[in-house]
Amino acid sequence: MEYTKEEMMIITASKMLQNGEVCFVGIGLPSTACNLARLTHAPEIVLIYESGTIDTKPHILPLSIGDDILAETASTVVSVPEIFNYWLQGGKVDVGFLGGAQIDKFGNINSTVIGPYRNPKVRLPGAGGAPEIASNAKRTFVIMKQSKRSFVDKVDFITSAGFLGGGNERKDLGITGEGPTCIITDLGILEPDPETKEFLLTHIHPGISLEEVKNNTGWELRISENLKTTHEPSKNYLEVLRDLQERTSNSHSQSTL
Amino acid sequence: MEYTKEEMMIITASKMLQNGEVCFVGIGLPSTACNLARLTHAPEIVLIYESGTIDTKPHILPLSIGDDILAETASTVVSVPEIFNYWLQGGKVDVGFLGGAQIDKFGNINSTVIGPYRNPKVRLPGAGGAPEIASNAKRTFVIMKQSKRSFVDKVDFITSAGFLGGGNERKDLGITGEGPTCIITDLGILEPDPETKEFLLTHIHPGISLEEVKNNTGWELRISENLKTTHEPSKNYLEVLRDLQERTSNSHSQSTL
Amino acid sequence: MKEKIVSLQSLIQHYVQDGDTIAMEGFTHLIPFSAGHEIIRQNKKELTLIRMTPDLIYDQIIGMGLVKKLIFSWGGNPGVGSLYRLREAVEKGFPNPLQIEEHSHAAMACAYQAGASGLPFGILRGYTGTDLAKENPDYIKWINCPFTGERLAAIKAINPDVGIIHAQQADKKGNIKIWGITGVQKEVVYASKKVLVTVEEIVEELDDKQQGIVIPHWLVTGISAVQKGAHPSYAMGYYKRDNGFYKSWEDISKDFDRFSLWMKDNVL
Amino acid sequence: MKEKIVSLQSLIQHYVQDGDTIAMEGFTHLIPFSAGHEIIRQNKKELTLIRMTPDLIYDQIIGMGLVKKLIFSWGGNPGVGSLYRLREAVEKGFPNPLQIEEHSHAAMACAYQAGASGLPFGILRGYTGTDLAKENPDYIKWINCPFTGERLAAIKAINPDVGIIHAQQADKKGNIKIWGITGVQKEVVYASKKVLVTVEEIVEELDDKQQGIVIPHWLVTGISAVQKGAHPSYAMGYYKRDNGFYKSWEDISKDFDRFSLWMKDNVL
Repeated sequence: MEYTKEEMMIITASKMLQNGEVCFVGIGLPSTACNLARLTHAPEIVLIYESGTIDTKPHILPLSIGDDILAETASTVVSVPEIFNYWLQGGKVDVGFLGGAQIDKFGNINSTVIGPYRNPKVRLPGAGGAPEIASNAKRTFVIMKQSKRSFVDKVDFITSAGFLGGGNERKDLGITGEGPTCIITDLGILEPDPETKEFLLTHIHPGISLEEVKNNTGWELRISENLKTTHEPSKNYLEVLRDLQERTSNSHSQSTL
Repeated sequence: MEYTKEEMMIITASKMLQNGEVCFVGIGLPSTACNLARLTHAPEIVLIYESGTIDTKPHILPLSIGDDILAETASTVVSVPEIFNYWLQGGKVDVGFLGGAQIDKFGNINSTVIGPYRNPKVRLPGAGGAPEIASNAKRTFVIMKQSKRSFVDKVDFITSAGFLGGGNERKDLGITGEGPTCIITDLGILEPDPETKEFLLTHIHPGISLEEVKNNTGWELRISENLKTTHEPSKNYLEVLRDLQERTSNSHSQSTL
Repeated sequence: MKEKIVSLQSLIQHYVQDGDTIAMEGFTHLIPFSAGHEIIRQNKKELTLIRMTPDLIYDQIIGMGLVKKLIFSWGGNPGVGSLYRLREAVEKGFPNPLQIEEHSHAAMACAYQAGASGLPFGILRGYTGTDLAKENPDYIKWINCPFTGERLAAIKAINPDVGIIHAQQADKKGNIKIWGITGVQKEVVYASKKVLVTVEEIVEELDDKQQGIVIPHWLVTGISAVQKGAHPSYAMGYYKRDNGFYKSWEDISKDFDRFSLWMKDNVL
Repeated sequence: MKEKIVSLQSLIQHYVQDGDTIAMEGFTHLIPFSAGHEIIRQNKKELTLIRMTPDLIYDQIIGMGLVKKLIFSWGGNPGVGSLYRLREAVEKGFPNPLQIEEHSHAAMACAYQAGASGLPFGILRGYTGTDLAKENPDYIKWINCPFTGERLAAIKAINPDVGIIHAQQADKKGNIKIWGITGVQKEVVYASKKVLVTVEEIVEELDDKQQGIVIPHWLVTGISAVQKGAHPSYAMGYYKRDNGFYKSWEDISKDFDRFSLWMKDNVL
């Protein structure tokens, strides 16, 4: 079956999630990947959104982090302080799933500004839940489309800490979560070198050339000696994903005004 | 109508409360006085118990701070951290109403031990909500039976701060609440001297002699130059109080075992 | 005012002043749009606005030039993209320069909680290694745990002059009931000096079958009944989120002239 | 164990060890008496017990000589008087010496909250001028607000090995529903390494009409259905507090021999 690069990215990301894991979900691509996992191989995955909706099972994707569909299908809804204090900071989250505008070779994420903070060229939405997801979830996955503009040597602004300057810096500063264990892109998967914590290409998606990956990375990307090719998405995953997106798109295009 | 000293104490205490005030209520005598106020001149008084029951209107007195009757008749029930953080520490309580085992001439209360803390002669129940009621309610009333043993020059242990060593010590330490504004006893009312903060006798109950008050006070009690005699309790207050206590006693004597 | 339940016009006129620090909360759900529109109509100026997610309502108030400072933790159109009026104010100082005070969600929730708890600050395990902490030492500092020595972030408390929320119901006495996603509304109510509430309806008795929170009447300064007062956000049990409108805001807000026209036609 | 819902005997046998630090919470309401009795029957020893209000259940466990340390904030028989077994342990070291770690309610709630929040301490405006603070510097210290300089109390977090609560309902998956006074149960669940729950009944679907809290199943280590598992405390919606029994405890507990006999007849 034919598929797009975005579909490949979302499906690959969804497969990283295990059944039963407690997952703190960002809106957009992370939410799509997490719900796809729930609708395929991980029916018992627990999805938590920062609006306080716990173990939610939406049949369409939420547009915002607090859509009615999330509250209606949740096991329980708690306050925002509670979700951040008792769940995230309290160590109850296995996987944090993040996106971002920029990421650097040590997995630091920028979702705040392009250009200087006090005089920004582009003002992005900002931190939201990301900094503490990135530091307090047991581990984090990042899903982002790869490009020279977004995969940079050094982010303009560290909104969410990855491995900071690399090596043991993150751990030495006392950050509890393990940090970003992989970056899933439309071209492949990047994982940190165990020593330097610099992200290397460890998987490449079928039909993508190394050249293309390198041309879409803003730093001198190193390739794992053990580079693998990602599995193609199955018909089942593609169909479930497309159904989900179609249902979602139909629902979101209606204004109730 | 005839009345006991305890009835005089409770009725006098109840009259200190104003309609509409938000009152954080201790169990025992404070609870009796507060509910009597609610059933007489202060129908809109808001009673809060540390179990998290807000604006509760029990028709019998609770035996414990968290009896079912409190939850059933509350406007809303919140968690214990919330009652202490958002209500008491958050400055939402007008009056804290306390009892205790010992009180001294500066209104410091002991409900912890008689004798040394590490080697107590009598181990009392301890602090409960009292220390923060005493420090964070806008003002506090104390209700206690007067005796040489309980009204002492210096408490064995400061469980709840009154005016500490007197003068401005309480204020200088940054305690926010005004402190104990009166002690209502079975013999009269004591109020602090505006400067020294030593408690003086300002009201004496009808039929009580100054001699009796002094003999039941463990420090050299000073008498206000402006000493007044408290009003006798009216028939209505006595009847409402006795009805309340009778309903309560009938209810508490039944075991459901 | 003696009456607690008043018209929206009267509510904003009596309790909101030029120069106030105002938190209008509602985490995606129950955003007090109608109250915000009334603030625009009454041309309340020089405001400091506080909201975790400024959303369209703050984009509108900012675009109308009424805001001097914004305290927030995520300033986008959720799932859609930018808030262009907010962006132009920050990037170009148009129509006014906008000061910002910026948090993460966890830190801002912590700041509200501290405010509600009568504490001058809250503690957070977070922010370590981030530039938000480096850039904003006025409200993000570091303390050491006196037991373990661990370094933790200290976040300055938030205590607004006026807290404004939208709820499903009020009873005639002024008790408020909110259900569904309740966000930080409880904290805003406890942290604010004045509390204004718009509600979908005034009822004889609050719905006690819905899992939610009750705000006792004596914490509430004033109430106004405003049907659909949260639209295009939503009120669970009353109407759904208007995701179509959220998407259409992208085009409306991008261009200032189109934005101004839309405001004139729909709000003023 | 694979099964989450097990017998009470099995629940305590598998998840409670000699020497454990155990918090059995329930603020007057829903006190886990049956679980406590099973701990006594299984003769679990050298325990550190944590509870804001030790109540009759801890008086019993202490009287049976199973406790080496008690962490608490109010140790009486509410509205009645003393806990004589607790008093004898503290005053006379009988049947064992008992170490105590003592808080105010506000401070202990703060310590649980810190534990639930993954923080090493919590902050409190309180304790100023009191002897509790002076006597207990191991878990009450002072810090200065980095913004205002104000001196505040810092309370060491509580994170029990085992948290035990009683609730009205569990569903078959293990989700828990509690309503009425919920005290610090939520905090204990989040702060504890293992979470044991006894419930009045296992239901097909949790009652969603009662205002209360839901504890998701994956936070719960093990569950046991025990009817009247909170008696003489109460379970709202199931049975009332047995105030008569609380009063009669005064005479039972005063004398060690009478206490021992009562335990033999009613618990062992």
